[in-house]
Amino acid sequence: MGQLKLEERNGELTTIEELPGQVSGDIPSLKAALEAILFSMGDSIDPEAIAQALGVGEEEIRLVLDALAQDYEAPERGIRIIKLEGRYQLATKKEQYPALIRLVRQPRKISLSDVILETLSIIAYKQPVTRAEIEKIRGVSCDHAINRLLEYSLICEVGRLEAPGRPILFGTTEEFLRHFGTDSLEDLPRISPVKVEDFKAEAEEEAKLKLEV
Amino acid sequence: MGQLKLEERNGELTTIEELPGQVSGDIPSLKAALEAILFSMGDSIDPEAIAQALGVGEEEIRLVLDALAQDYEAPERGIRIIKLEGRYQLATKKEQYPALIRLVRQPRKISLSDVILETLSIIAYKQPVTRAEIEKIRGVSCDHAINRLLEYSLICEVGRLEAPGRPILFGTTEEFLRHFGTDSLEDLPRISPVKVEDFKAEAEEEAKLKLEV
Amino acid sequence: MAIELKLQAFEGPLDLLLHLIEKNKVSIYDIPIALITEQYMEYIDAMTEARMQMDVMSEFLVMAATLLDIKSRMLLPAEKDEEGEEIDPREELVRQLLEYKTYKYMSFELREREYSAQGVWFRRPAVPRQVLQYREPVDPDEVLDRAGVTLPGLYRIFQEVMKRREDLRDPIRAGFGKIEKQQIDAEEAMQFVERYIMNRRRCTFRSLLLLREGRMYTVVTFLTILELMKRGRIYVVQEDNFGEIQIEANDPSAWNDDDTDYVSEWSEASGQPEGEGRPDGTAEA
Repeated sequence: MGQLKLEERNGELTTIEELPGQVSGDIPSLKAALEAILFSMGDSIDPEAIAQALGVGEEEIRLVLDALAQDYEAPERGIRIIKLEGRYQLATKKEQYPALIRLVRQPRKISLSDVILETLSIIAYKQPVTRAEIEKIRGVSCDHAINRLLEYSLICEVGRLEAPGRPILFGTTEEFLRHFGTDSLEDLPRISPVKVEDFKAEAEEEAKLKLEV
Repeated sequence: MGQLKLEERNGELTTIEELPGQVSGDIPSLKAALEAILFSMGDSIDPEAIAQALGVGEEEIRLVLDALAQDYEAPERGIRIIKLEGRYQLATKKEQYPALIRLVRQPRKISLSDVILETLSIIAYKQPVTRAEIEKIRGVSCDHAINRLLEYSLICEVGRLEAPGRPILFGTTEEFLRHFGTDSLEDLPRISPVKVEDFKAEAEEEAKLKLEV
Repeated sequence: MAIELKLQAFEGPLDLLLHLIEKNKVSIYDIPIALITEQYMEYIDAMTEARMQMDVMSEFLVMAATLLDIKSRMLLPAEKDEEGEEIDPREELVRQLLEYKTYKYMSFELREREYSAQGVWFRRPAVPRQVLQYREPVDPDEVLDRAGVTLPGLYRIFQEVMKRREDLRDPIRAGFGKIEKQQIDAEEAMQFVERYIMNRRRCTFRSLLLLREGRMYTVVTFLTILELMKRGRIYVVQEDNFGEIQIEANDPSAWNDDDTDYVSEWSEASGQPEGEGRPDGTAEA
């Protein structure tokens, strides 16, 4: 087992030295290491970073992470592994919400107003997108909505458009995926041609009741 | 399992009303609930609070917590339950420390991107120079580049400008100069105290002009 | 007021329009513009009465103008595109409404997901902040070597940066220099222009502009011409596009002078002392 030497100066770590010690490469040991990593980091982790840290192939790490995810699906487990654009994170199972809320007695998450949600849906589907484009679609200014979304870390600046004024391009964040329980942007409900047809059919239906111009 | 009713007002959740519903009292379900609770709360929890929240006897909660603690002792688990004066908390196993530290102290990919090189060249040839000046020359923000250069010990703070906000003056480090050898040092402006004085005078001159307008 | 209470509920002009279209049960593809515009204007009136904030109002007013524009174009013979197809003036609005409606629909989908995702909880990192923020010290030599940085190379980069900065300067605006305050006596300039025209009976607009330099003088000359036209003292004609503008003084008998003197109106507005002497001694009867 490895031992660690931590040196601190002025409240800042100056060195973290690892004395000889190896992370064993067998599956149970890897599972244990991965569980400890996911648990303590809290945030989502890139399997590549884990692979490098542990000196194990990335493919193997992914396999073991998937096996671990399988284990968590057992009914006596209250947590599970979620994937966010290829990164992994531990989270509680949805079924445990009643137990959690009984203990805490208050909702934890922000709920978004309609205005903010409309702005967010435009950003989610049209990203990367500028403020001007969003305002053109909504027909109203959206400074407030964008500021709130930035504040909630649901969107971020993803670049600048090569155009006069170099306007900011906005895109969604990983927090966005977590907030909406989505694995990846691909997984978002599509604006399907069928749906647009529905709109049309609806419109045609309405057209029958057409009023005079 | 309990069901929840969420009420919304002005787009914000206001109340959560619990509709009749029980957290099932069988052992696997309780284990799952306890795992989710311990995981998400982070801190140590009083079993009495859990017992009340779930509507289960405290004794039973303690028994299931102990059973859960037993499960965690399996070698493929990386976390464990620790007891603190009768309260319970989840923590990583001590054996997993090397894996965690390896992840944290992982050497990062060090590279000097074009942006960083540009920033470095400006600092090298215009030192001592403020962040604002660099940004004025490059036309874009350079926080990231400056932070990297500081981290790589290629630049350092060489003083403060006697101007509103007392902005930091950056210059290249001794290491940077040494790297290029003493012969070629002439090619670079030196961080001489005279230079700093000149710069200050210039800035003060500017500040005066602004005040007069 | 029922309308007032509802106003707050609309996110913007498109939202209000969609509401009206749905309320009237009409097709988004065949909007009865006259009807919808009329109802839309009722909301605008209600907003005005409710003293809505100007920035909110302005967004709704832009759409009102668009609706009125479409409405008027619907009354005219249909325009045709290159292929001879008739252009529906409502086309652009329909496209905009459909796009907005699509995203509004998607926002409902997101709302559902938001609710279902609220059941999943995460935890804060348990690793001490110091450990998480710890960075291995980096050897600067190694960094510079790996990047292959040489001193001449760095100097070249510096020169490129400085050159790019030069390129970024707007060569036109950078050359403008300072904006000088132009001293011009508007009253004197107007009298000068009027006298010039009356003396010659006939001249071109261009010849007037050539008399004196400066943007302000051009503006004053133009305003004087407009004023003199309004009073019927001159007659202006331009034979073809971009052609010479011919100015001709009318017979004094045709002057429809009113009793206010525009020169003194101007000088009062600009706080200048009252001018002495009429331009041509023909002012008030």
